[in-house]
This record gives sequence, structure tokens and C-alpha cells, in this order.
Amino acid sequence: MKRLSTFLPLACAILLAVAGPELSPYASDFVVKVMILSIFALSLELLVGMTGLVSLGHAAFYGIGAYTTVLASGNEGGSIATLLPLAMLCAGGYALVVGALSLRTRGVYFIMVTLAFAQMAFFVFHDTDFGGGSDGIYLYIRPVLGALDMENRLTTFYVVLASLVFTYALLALIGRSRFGAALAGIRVNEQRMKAAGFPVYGYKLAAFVIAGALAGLAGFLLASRDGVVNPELLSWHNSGDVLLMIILGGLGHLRGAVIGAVVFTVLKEVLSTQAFVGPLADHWQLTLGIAIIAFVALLPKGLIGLAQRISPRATA
Amino acid sequence: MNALLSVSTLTRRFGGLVAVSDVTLDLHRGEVHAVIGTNGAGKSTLINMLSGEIAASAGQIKLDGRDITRRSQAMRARSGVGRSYQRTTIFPEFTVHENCRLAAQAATPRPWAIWQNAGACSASNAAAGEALAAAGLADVAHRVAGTLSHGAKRQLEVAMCLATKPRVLLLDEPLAGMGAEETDRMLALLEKLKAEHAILLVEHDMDAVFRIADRITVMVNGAVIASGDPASIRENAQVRTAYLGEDH
Amino acid sequence: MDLATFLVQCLNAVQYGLLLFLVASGLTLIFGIMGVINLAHGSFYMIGAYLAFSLAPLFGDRFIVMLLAGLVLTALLGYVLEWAFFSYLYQRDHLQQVLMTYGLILVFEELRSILVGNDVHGVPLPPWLSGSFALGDLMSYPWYRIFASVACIVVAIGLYYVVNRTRLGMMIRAGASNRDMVRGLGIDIRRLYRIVFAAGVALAALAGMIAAPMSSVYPNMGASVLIICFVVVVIGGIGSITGALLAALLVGFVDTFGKVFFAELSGVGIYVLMAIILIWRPEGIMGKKA
Amino acid sequence: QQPALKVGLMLPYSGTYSALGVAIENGFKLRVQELGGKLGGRDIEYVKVDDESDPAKATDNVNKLIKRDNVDVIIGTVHSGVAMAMAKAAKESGTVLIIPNAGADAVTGPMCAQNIFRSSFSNWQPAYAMGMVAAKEGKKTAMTITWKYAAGDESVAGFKEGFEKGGGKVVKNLTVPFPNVEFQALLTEIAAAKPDAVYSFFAGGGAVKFVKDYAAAGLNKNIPLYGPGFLTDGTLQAQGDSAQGMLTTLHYADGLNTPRDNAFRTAYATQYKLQPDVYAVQGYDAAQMLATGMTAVKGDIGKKAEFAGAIEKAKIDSPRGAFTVSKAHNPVQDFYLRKVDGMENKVVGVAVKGLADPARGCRM
Amino acid sequence: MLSVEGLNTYYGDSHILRGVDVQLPAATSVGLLGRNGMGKTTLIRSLMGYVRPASGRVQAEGRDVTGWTPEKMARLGIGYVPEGRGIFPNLSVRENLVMSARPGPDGQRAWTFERVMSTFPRLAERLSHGGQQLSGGEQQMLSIGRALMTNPRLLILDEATEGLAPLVVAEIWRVIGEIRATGISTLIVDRDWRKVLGHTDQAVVMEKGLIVLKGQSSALLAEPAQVSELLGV
Ligand SMILES: Nc1ncnc2c1ncn2[C@@H]1O[C@H](COP(=O)(O)OP(=O)(O)OP(=O)(O)O)[C@@H](O)[C@H]1O
Ligand SMILES: Nc1ncnc2c1ncn2[C@@H]1O[C@H](COP(=O)(O)OP(=O)(O)OP(=O)(O)O)[C@@H](O)[C@H]1O
Ligand SMILES: [Mg+2]
Ligand SMILES: [Mg+2]
Repeated sequence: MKRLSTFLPLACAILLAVAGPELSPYASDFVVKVMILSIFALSLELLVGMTGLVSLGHAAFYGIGAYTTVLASGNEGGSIATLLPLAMLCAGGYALVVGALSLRTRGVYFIMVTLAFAQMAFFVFHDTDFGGGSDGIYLYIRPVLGALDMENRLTTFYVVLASLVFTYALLALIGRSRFGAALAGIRVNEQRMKAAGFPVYGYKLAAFVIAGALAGLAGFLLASRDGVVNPELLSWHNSGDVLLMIILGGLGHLRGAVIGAVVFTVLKEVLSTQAFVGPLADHWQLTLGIAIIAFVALLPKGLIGLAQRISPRATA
Repeated sequence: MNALLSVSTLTRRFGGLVAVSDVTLDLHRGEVHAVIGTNGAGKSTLINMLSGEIAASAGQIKLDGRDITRRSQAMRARSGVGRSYQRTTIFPEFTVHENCRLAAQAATPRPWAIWQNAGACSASNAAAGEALAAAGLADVAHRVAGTLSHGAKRQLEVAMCLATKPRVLLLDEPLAGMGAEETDRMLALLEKLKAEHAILLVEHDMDAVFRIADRITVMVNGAVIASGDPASIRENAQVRTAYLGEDH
Repeated sequence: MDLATFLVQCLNAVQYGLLLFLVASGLTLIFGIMGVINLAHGSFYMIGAYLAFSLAPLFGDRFIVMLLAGLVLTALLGYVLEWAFFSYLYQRDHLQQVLMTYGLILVFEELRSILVGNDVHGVPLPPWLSGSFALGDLMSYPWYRIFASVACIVVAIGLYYVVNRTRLGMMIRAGASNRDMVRGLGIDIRRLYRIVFAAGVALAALAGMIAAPMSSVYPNMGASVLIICFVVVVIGGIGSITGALLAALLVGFVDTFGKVFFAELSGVGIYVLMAIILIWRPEGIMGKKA
Repeated sequence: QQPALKVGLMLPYSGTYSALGVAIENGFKLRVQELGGKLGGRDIEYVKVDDESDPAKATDNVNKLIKRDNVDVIIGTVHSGVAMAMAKAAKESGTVLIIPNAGADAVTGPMCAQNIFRSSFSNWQPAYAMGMVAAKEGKKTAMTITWKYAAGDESVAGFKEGFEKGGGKVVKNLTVPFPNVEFQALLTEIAAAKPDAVYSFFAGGGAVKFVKDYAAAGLNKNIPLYGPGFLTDGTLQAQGDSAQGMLTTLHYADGLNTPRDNAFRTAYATQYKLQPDVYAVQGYDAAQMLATGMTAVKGDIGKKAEFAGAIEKAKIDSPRGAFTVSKAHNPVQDFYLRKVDGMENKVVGVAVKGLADPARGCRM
Repeated sequence: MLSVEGLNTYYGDSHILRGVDVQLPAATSVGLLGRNGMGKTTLIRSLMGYVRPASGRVQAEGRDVTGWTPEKMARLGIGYVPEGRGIFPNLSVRENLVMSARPGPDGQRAWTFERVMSTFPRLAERLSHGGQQLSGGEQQMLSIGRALMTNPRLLILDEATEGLAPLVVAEIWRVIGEIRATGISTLIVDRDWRKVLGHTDQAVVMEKGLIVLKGQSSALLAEPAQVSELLGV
């Protein structure tokens, strides 16, 4: 059944690649948004699901990736080839600093220290003019690379899809590698890992930086798509939302992160759209809240648990 | 003969409490060195300091003549200091085999090689297999560790220590919770291992200790009150009143 | 800054710190001691404030009676909520609670909008508390703020006593670390936790009721207190009431003087404080090493 | 017969500003109804999106209207950051955008565009007017206090410009991190510095709390508190006694007592069983501006230049008093000086007549 | 006072207890022997109500208590010292004891804080230590002391001497003897089967989820061949 877990995501990716040009502008936009969020969620899954490090400051890296893209583009625009690595580098760099300091703590304290560092970044963008202040800043010309121009909807679609496939594949590789095995060990029993001879701190820091850089990638894509960035991107609400997505999807599975991102976004979209739910759309908070509560009550292992319950053998 | 691990005047304080005070002892290859002593004497604390889990307040630890007092736990483990825990410390969600494979993996970490499958690492698998066989867990290798009975978990605890292929074994009550059969097996295993390893054995099972130990150190309230061969310890009046009682 | 102003600022800091503790007290109980990650804490605070708004006309100047009535109502609410939404979550991964409480936030916020509307409302001060005393030549200080501080100190002492000095408190703490064992000792942990949860909700609501006349009641008022409450509980060290009180006062000082001296970046003040404290002491000011 | 005109309402329906969103929608629909439910001969179809006042979601939300629902016009919103993202999207797609509240100067400054309009004000406007009033009142020194965010900064800058032009001097800008509502420390600073006046910019719950705290600290007895109208609009019930006698400036006020305003108020009150406020007026006028343009192009909203030209030339007959629309598409309007009296912001005069936003950075 | 009949317990798909019948008469102590993994702990957890048996009945003084929760079982007067101790790490030694103090079902309070202190003087020296900070043996003493504070009529000891120094083990056996003498029933699991047989009235031996041997302890001790074969010694 191992095959299914590699086959299914691949099939989805191919399906998306084929369907891309057929989508209406809005649908394509929506899919791109969901894919960006999936990358963001996957990057957090590396921390939470795979390493057991619950971070409530992950949006900082996402936001830094986005701001880097905009600030480095200036008024003339820039190349994907420089902007993308730069966004990942800046996000990863901040993750290095944050990780190095916050990994001294654990559990809820870790959650709160990551939150603290994210809030610091948030206030730097919100309260100073460096990034345009609280109203944010525009990206006047979207990144390009030769014929690839993010101004073009389809280009953006494929760049984002490729990034998603890359992220998913990278994390899947990590998951089955020795690095991933060590991270899993750290999640379950850090004490034993140290006793066995693993430099646990180094492993955790590496995971933290990779996760930060991948969040930066998502941030780059977001900025390229939206053409505007705002301090709210770094806010704790955003960190919280992405955390909710991966919990909803089911921790410990890459598919869970993607499913969570998709379901959370689609659910909200559906519940707040009059065309689908009529006047109830005005009360989307109520319906979404009830839906979430129902999920928690009925699906102890997240949405991925639902799939497992339907076909217990279908998961490896 | 040179000591593989030598400990001099090791001390650990917890606030006002001196849990281990001025302990000096040597571990040699080919020897099982038992450390016994009252509950709360500081035996586990001693092991914690030797393995690097907690820092020593004072004193020195040498491995092969090299000072390792300030080395991190992971570095010590990789240079050959292995330990088991008194309180079972396993990966309950993983299978028994995976538990050992993960421990063995520490020897060949290569974390950057993400294209390699951890489960297919032959060196780790081999080490894990050996350790499981030695500990008598081969037939439950594919059970999830958390569902083992208490006794089997204790066996796994020792197996994980063995899987890292240490030169020095620090075993904190490995026999606790094991039945008679498993105890025998474990003692036979230690007997076999001691040729190549230096073993520090903390244990309250006196029958076992006297059966296997080549040297015994007795601790009470953090301090060593006696050290010597088993016969002399058995006769030591102080040890009898403080620890052994009249049964042994 | 002259000495008099400095002293007044210190008073502000202490007073704000105490108020923060009051708001965080319910969270100290539910999160710090029971170990339930409760994002809905802010909602309970909001419920308290709106309750004060709805009850005030009924009770007139019998403010204390109103507070008591509100306490009873919200404790009931907490009891029912625990039964309906939390009782089966303890065995599960802690993060499930995060999701559950997030759902509750949405539900409460929307229900509030449906039931009370979205306008900003004021709650009148009880007449016997509406005076103020002079402080310096221009300024005066409202008695009500002093009343709120006193209420906070009472809560702090009461909470400390119950949690640290009574068997009930010991059982609660024991339950946070090993529920099964507590049951094996013949203690009905489920009922116990229901009661504690109810008390936590009631405390959060009490804070809301006390804060309502000072500020006002408005949509989303809960969200803004949530994070700061977590900051207070965590800086103080999870499980420690003294720690939470100290942390609240510390935050009060950092916030107050941050606004005065580093106005441009005062928003980060408490987060810098939190990062420094937790990096220096990874288990909080009064926390115990795990 | 042309198909119905799709109007996208992107407003806050949840969160802090939800009451404002509803008022704007009500005002807008009231005007459309008065015009027989048709604009430029076309029926109206509404599509609503809750913007949650979250700029991070703004691009997605506005794209729902533009790309999913293919609306012809967007009305929104309250929050400046969200409006900035909307302006960006509108500029790229060419969809007509009428902003019924958000005051971000940039929208009719550097971001100005042929298809972007505002029916409300720029942050600079009421602040500048208040600065002139404060100077005229003979105040020599003033302190400002606001949340540390763009709208606050812009408002304070406007006040400073007006006040210092009139000969006053702003001695210090105090800021509180958004959305913190603990003001005691800064009130103490104000008491220590003893300026002649204080100008503040807050909204919603923050405005209520600030005005209450200011009064509770006894400062209102010696140092008058000024602000743009939002400080006391829709919040008087909550502020109670503490706001009494306060002076604010805004493009709308209670007790205007013009036939136009009276008619509007009656209509609104009968329709919604609510008293209208400035937000309702802004929504109402957004519909008026849209109607003006639609009539000029006879329902063909694709004729961008004619549509914009008509609005630029028009005199909008607003309940607040007639106003025109500047080149940058921001209202050129009178700013009233209002005084809190009971539960009303009573007009006491006109602070500045026909005030236009300087529209710095607009190249149109 | 407690008896089980035809108990079948599963963990997921694995059938652990396969129709177990045991009687624990009042004022009697019963030894439960068996090799590792044979189901001793599972039996205890089933009758305490931690795991719900798939079938079978648990009776207490003639009442059917099958499916009762652990807290209700405990209140019938069962003191439980679990395998692995179950100390509350975040409570001090004193608090661990005080929180569990409770008169027995008949209202008597034979076991007081003072009595536990004099039984385990070591604990008296560590009263303000957190549970986490105790040595393994100290934790074991605390766990027994805590169970005694509930003044039980039946004390269940699952490997209560694990990790204790010989002198303390002897002390615990002495205490067990003392408890037994006061008319408290005991159910004892311990790896030292001779001690178990020496300190109990009756004994049962389990193998693979079945009771394979039952008898008077003294008789089994006199004829140890059968027992030692089952235990693999
Ligand atoms: N983290 C700690 N903080 C404070 N005191 C501690 C800590 N860890 C251990 N102690 C104390 O140090 C002493 C020695 O403990 P240690 O665990 O080393 O004993 P031990 O010899 O292993 O006993 P046992 O045989 O019962 O396992 C004990 O009295 C214990 O209470
Ligand atoms: N949670 C669980 N899930 C699945 N199987 C379990 C679980 N707990 C125990 N088992 C299995 O049930 C069987 C009986 O276990 P139990 O713990 O009752 O044995 P025991 O007789 O107490 O052994 P020990 O002397 O080692 O404590 C064992 O084979 C064990 O692996
Ligand atoms: Mg020990
Ligand atoms: Mg057992």
C-alpha cells in the first residue's frame, strides 16, 4: 500500500497540471491560493508533524519571504532566479536566529517563544515605515525569468504547482531518510535520541531552518501572485490558521497538511458564499465554527483519519 | 590495565542536596562493575553524569584517558558510552525493530543524504537485528513497542543500548521487571558482552549482582561506603546494615 | 520624567499588571493548571463583558450582586461546555483542543453578533464607585480602577490558596499529569475537571464584567486579550499562580514604560520581554523543570 | 434590455467594524431603492463578501468579486489596509471601485486611477480641518495621540499641518500599539506635559475607551480633547458623560437640519428602524456617485472615461451637503465643527469650506 | 470481596485474557504469578475498570460491578499500586499523599500521614521534593504509601518491589504482612515468586491469558516444581 501514498499525490499533481489552462481565472486563482497555502502548511508540517515542534510563529517566515520579494524588486521588478532564493534565504536566515534561541525551550514555552519572535517581526513591519507600515506595500512589477512572467496567470499557476511538487517531494524524501527518521525519533522521545548519540539540537535547528525557508518560498509565491504585501501576513492569526490546517488535516502525514489546507480554505469559501448556502453565508463564522467542532468531535485523527477509517488498509 | 572509563571525585548537587559526592571509580574492559546502594543513593544520578544527561557539579570523567567531562551527551554516546534507563525510555509508537534501528542509526547519521531510505540502511538494520536477538526480542521485532508488556519493554531498553554498539555500558537496573527466564538470559548476555565491553551495572537484584559482578561499589546517600570484590562486600558489616540486610 | 510622574507611572504599571492578572486568572486555571490549551479564553472574557452590559440595567447599582449573578451563570456555561466539548478531548493530542477552542471562538463571536449586534456599548459605572481622587495638579484617578485592583488581589490570593493549599488543588494538578492514576485513587476526575473548567470560565467572565465599565463592550474584544493572557501565564511559568502574578506585573511595567520611552516600537515590548525571559529561563519565572 | 449591473459589496460583516459595514450597505441600498432599483437603466444585483478587515485576505476576497462573480462595480471598504489591496486589484482589472469609508491618503494619492473613487474622505481632511480649528481657538501647543498605524499617522500629520499653518505647535506625538487600549501611561505623560490641546485618532472600542479614560483622569477639564468625528460617531451611548462638550470635525453632523438631510434621515429611519450615521451617508453617496456615472454612460459601464468624467463634473447632492469630486476622485467638501451634546454630535459651524485633499503623488 | 468470572479482554485485535476466573475473598491475600507478558497487568486493569472486558463479570461482595469506572472501583475500597508507579511528578511528596487521603469504605482511618511516614522514613526526609525528583525506589515507596492513604480493603500491588533496595524490599514485605494481618486483602504481583507464595494465602499462575494453576500458597511453596516450571525457572 506504500504505492498508493506516492501514487495519489502524483496523480493529483498531474491532474492539476492538465487542468490548469482549462480553469477560469477565478478557479485558477483559487487553486493557486490553495497550493500556496499547502506549501505553507507543508513547511509547518515538517516542524509540527515530523519533528514535534509546535510553532505559533511560522507566519513570520512566510511574511518575510513575501516582504523580501517586494522590497528586493524595487520599482524595476526582479528576476525569479534571484528573488526566489533571496526570499528563501531571508526567511531561512531569520529561522536560523529564531530557532537557535527558541530551541532552548520546549513544549508550550517553545510555542510562545516562536510567537514572540514572529510578533517582533510583525511589529517591525507594522510600526515602522521600512516596509510601508501597517497598510503594506505594493509590488509594482511581478518577478520574471526569461519567458516566465508571473504577470501571466498560467505562468504563476505552473510556477506554484512546481513549487508545491518540489516541496512535497522534498519533504517526502526527508520523511523516509535517516534525517527524517531522526526527526521522528526526536518527536517521540528526545531523551533517548540524545542518549543514542544524536546531536538533537542540530537536527531540530536544521528542521526549523528548512521549514522557515519553505515558508519563505510560499511567501515569495504569494507576493508574486497578489502584488501587495501587508504586515497581517506575519500576524499570529495567520500562524494560527496554518497550524489549524495541519491539525485539521491530521498530523504526521504530508497528505494531511495538504488536505487540511484544501478543506479549510474550501470550507470557508463555500460557507461564506451566498451562491452555495444562501443567507446562511452571512453567518459563516457560525457554520464554520460548528463544522470545525464537529470535525474534532468525530475525527480524532484529523481528516486523514477519515480516509483511514473508510479503507483501513489504504494507508501505509 | 588501563581503565576504559575512569571517574574521579565526581559530585552532583541539587540545590542543597548532594546527590552524588566525591565518587571515584574505574571501569575496565572485561569487567562487570556493579554499583549498588540504597534507594536515592545517587546511582542513577551517577549514570546520568557519566552519560552526559546532566552536568557534574565537580569532578572529572575520562574515556580512554581523554577528558570528556564537558562533552555533550550525544558526543559521548558516539564515542562509545551507551546507557539504559531505569524508567523505560523507548519510542512507544515505533515497532521494536525500528526502536533499535533508530538507536543504531546514530553511528552512521549522514542526515544530509536525504535520498537514502532510512529503513534500508543495512548497517543500522544489522545492528538492530543483532541487538534484538541478543536481548531475546527477535520474535516480537515487528510489534509496536508501546504494546509490549512491562518486562518486554525492559528488554527493549537494554537492546536499544546495545544497538548503538557502545564500548562502555551503563545499565540502570536492567533486570527490574524481568522474569526469571529473562533475567537468566540477560545475565548470560552480560557475561558474553563483558569480554569486549566495560560494564557498569546498577541493580537491586542481589542474587544477580553476586552472580555476575567482578567488582562492587556500594553507595549510600551519595557517597561510596565500600568498594571491592563481591566476597568482601558481602562480608562488609557496614554494607550489610545499610543495604543488604540479613538475607544475602 | 520627574519623580511624581514616575511614581504615577509606577502606579499605572502595577494597576495594569493587576488587571492583566485578573484577565489571565481563568487561563491560569484552565491552561496553566488543567493543561487544556484554551483559545476560547478571550471569548469567555467577552461573554463576561456582554453579560455585564445585559445585566447592568436589571441590577442597577447593586454591582456586586450583578457580579455574583454573572459568576454563577458563566460557571454554569463552563460546566456545560466542558461536558459537551472537552470531556472527551483529554486523552487526545493536545492540539485537538486548539482546534476545538478555535471553533468555539467562531461560534461565540457569531452568536454575539446575532444576539447583541455589532455596536459598541458602554456599561455604566456603579454610582458608589464612580468617583475619583486627585493625583497631581491636573490628573485624577478613578476609584473604580482601585476597586478592580482589589478584586484582582482577592482573586489572586483565593486562587493561590485553592490551588496550592487545598486537597482540591492537589487533585487538579495531579489530574493534569496523570488522569488514570487519579481515577485509581477513587477521585472522579471528570466531575472535578468539569468544576475547574467552570471556575476558569467564570473567572474569565468576571474579568470581562469588571473591565466592561472601564472600557466598553465591542465585537472582537476577546481576541485582543487572548495573546497577552497566554504571555502572562507562560512567562510566569505554567502552573504557578505566583509566577503569573509576577509576570502580569512585569508585563504591566514593560508596557507602561515602553509606551513612554519607546513609543515607536512599544508593541514589541512584551514579546521581547517574553523571549528574553524564556531564553534565560526556559521554564518561565516560577516554572519547574520538567 | 441590458443585463443587471453586478455590484460587489466588500465590507466588514464580522469583527470590529461589522456595524460600519452594515450601515454602509444600508445607505447604499437605500439610494438605489430611491432611484427605483435601477442605475443607468440597469437592474442591480448584489454580491456580498465579508472582508473581515483582514488585509492579508484582501486580495483573495476582492478577486472573488472580480474574477469569480465578474462584478461591474465594487463598493468597499472600511479598513485602509484592505482598501489598499482592493485598489491594487481594481487598478489591474479596471473594475470600478468606490470606497465608502477607508481614508488611506494613498488611494487618492499615488494609487489614484480613473476607475477608483471615494465617497468619504481622506485621513488628511478632517484632521487638517481640526488643526485649523484648534489654532483658531487660540491653542499654542498640542500633543497628538493615536494608534501606531498608517491611518493614525496620516491623521496626525494632517492635524499638524493645519495646526502649524495656523501658528500652533505640535510638541509631541504619542502612539499606542494597535489595537492596545491601555492609555493610562500616556495620559500621565499628557498631564505632565500640560499642552494646550490634545488631538487623538481612535475608532470603535478604542475611541470609547480613550474618551472615557481621558475624562476619568480629569484631563478634559483643563485640556480640550479634539479629534476627527470618528472619535464620537456612533459611540456616544457607550461614552456616556465623558464625551460631553467635545469638539470634533467631520463632513457630516447631527442637526444639519437641511431639507436634503432631513429627507434622508427620515427615509433611512423608516426603512431600517435605525438612526443613520456618517457611514450610512457615505454608503448612500457611493450609490449617488455610481448613479451619476451610470446615467452618463447609459448603463454601459465599460466606457471608463465618460463614466469618470461625469462623476468629476457632477455635484453630488449629499445629505452632508453638496460636494464635488476632485481630479484624484476624492470628495471636495465642507468640514463641520461639531460639539457633543447629549447623544448628538451637533453642528456648531463649518470648520473649513470646500476642503480638497492635496492628493500628493497622484499623477492623473 | 472481589471475584471475576469468564473475563475476556482484548487490546485491539489481540485477545489477551481468555476467560479468567479468580476469587479474591475478604481478608485473604492472593498472589498472581506468571512470566512476562502473560496478562497479569491486564487482569488487574480489567478488574479496576481501566480496560473494558469484552465479556465476563466482575463482582464485588455479590454486586455486579462489571464496567464500573476506576474511581468507583477505588471507592469500593481498592488501593492500586500500578506497574511503573504512577507518581504525580508535579506534586510534592507530601501532596502526593495528602491528596489521596480518604477514609476507607467503612469509615475507618487506620492509615494516616504519620503512619505512612513511620513506615517509610525515607519519604519523611523528602517531603517537599517533587515527585519527579525522587529516586526510583523513593517513588515506589510513595506509590505504596499513597495507596495506603486511601485506607483500602483490598490492596493491589503490581510489581511493588521493583527497583527497591533489598532492605526496603524486606521492609515492604513486612508491611505487606502487617497489612494482611489487619484484615486487608491483597493481590500481589511480584517477580520473587517465593516471597509471593510466602506472603499470600492463595496463588494463581497465569499463562497466555489463562489461569493455569490455582492453589494454597503454602502447598505450592512446598511443591514448587509445577510453579517453577510455569515460571520458567
Ligand atoms: N532533578 C532532581 N532534583 C532534585 N533532586 C533530585 C533530582 N534527581 C534526583 N534527586 C535526588 O537525588 C538523590 C539520588 O537520586 P538517584 O535517582 O540518583 O538515586 P538512585 O541511587 O538511582 O536510587 P534508586 O535505586 O531508588 O533508583 C535522590 O534523593 C533524589 O531525590
Ligand atoms: N496497550 C496494549 N496494546 C496491545 N497489546 C498490549 C497492550 N498492553 C499490553 N499488551 C499485550 O498484552 C499482553 C499481556 O500484557 P500484560 O502487561 O498484562 O503482561 P504482564 O503479565 O503484566 O507482564 P509483565 O510481567 O511483563 O508486566 C502482552 O503480550 C502485551 O504485549
Ligand atoms: Mg535509580
Ligand atoms: Mg505487568
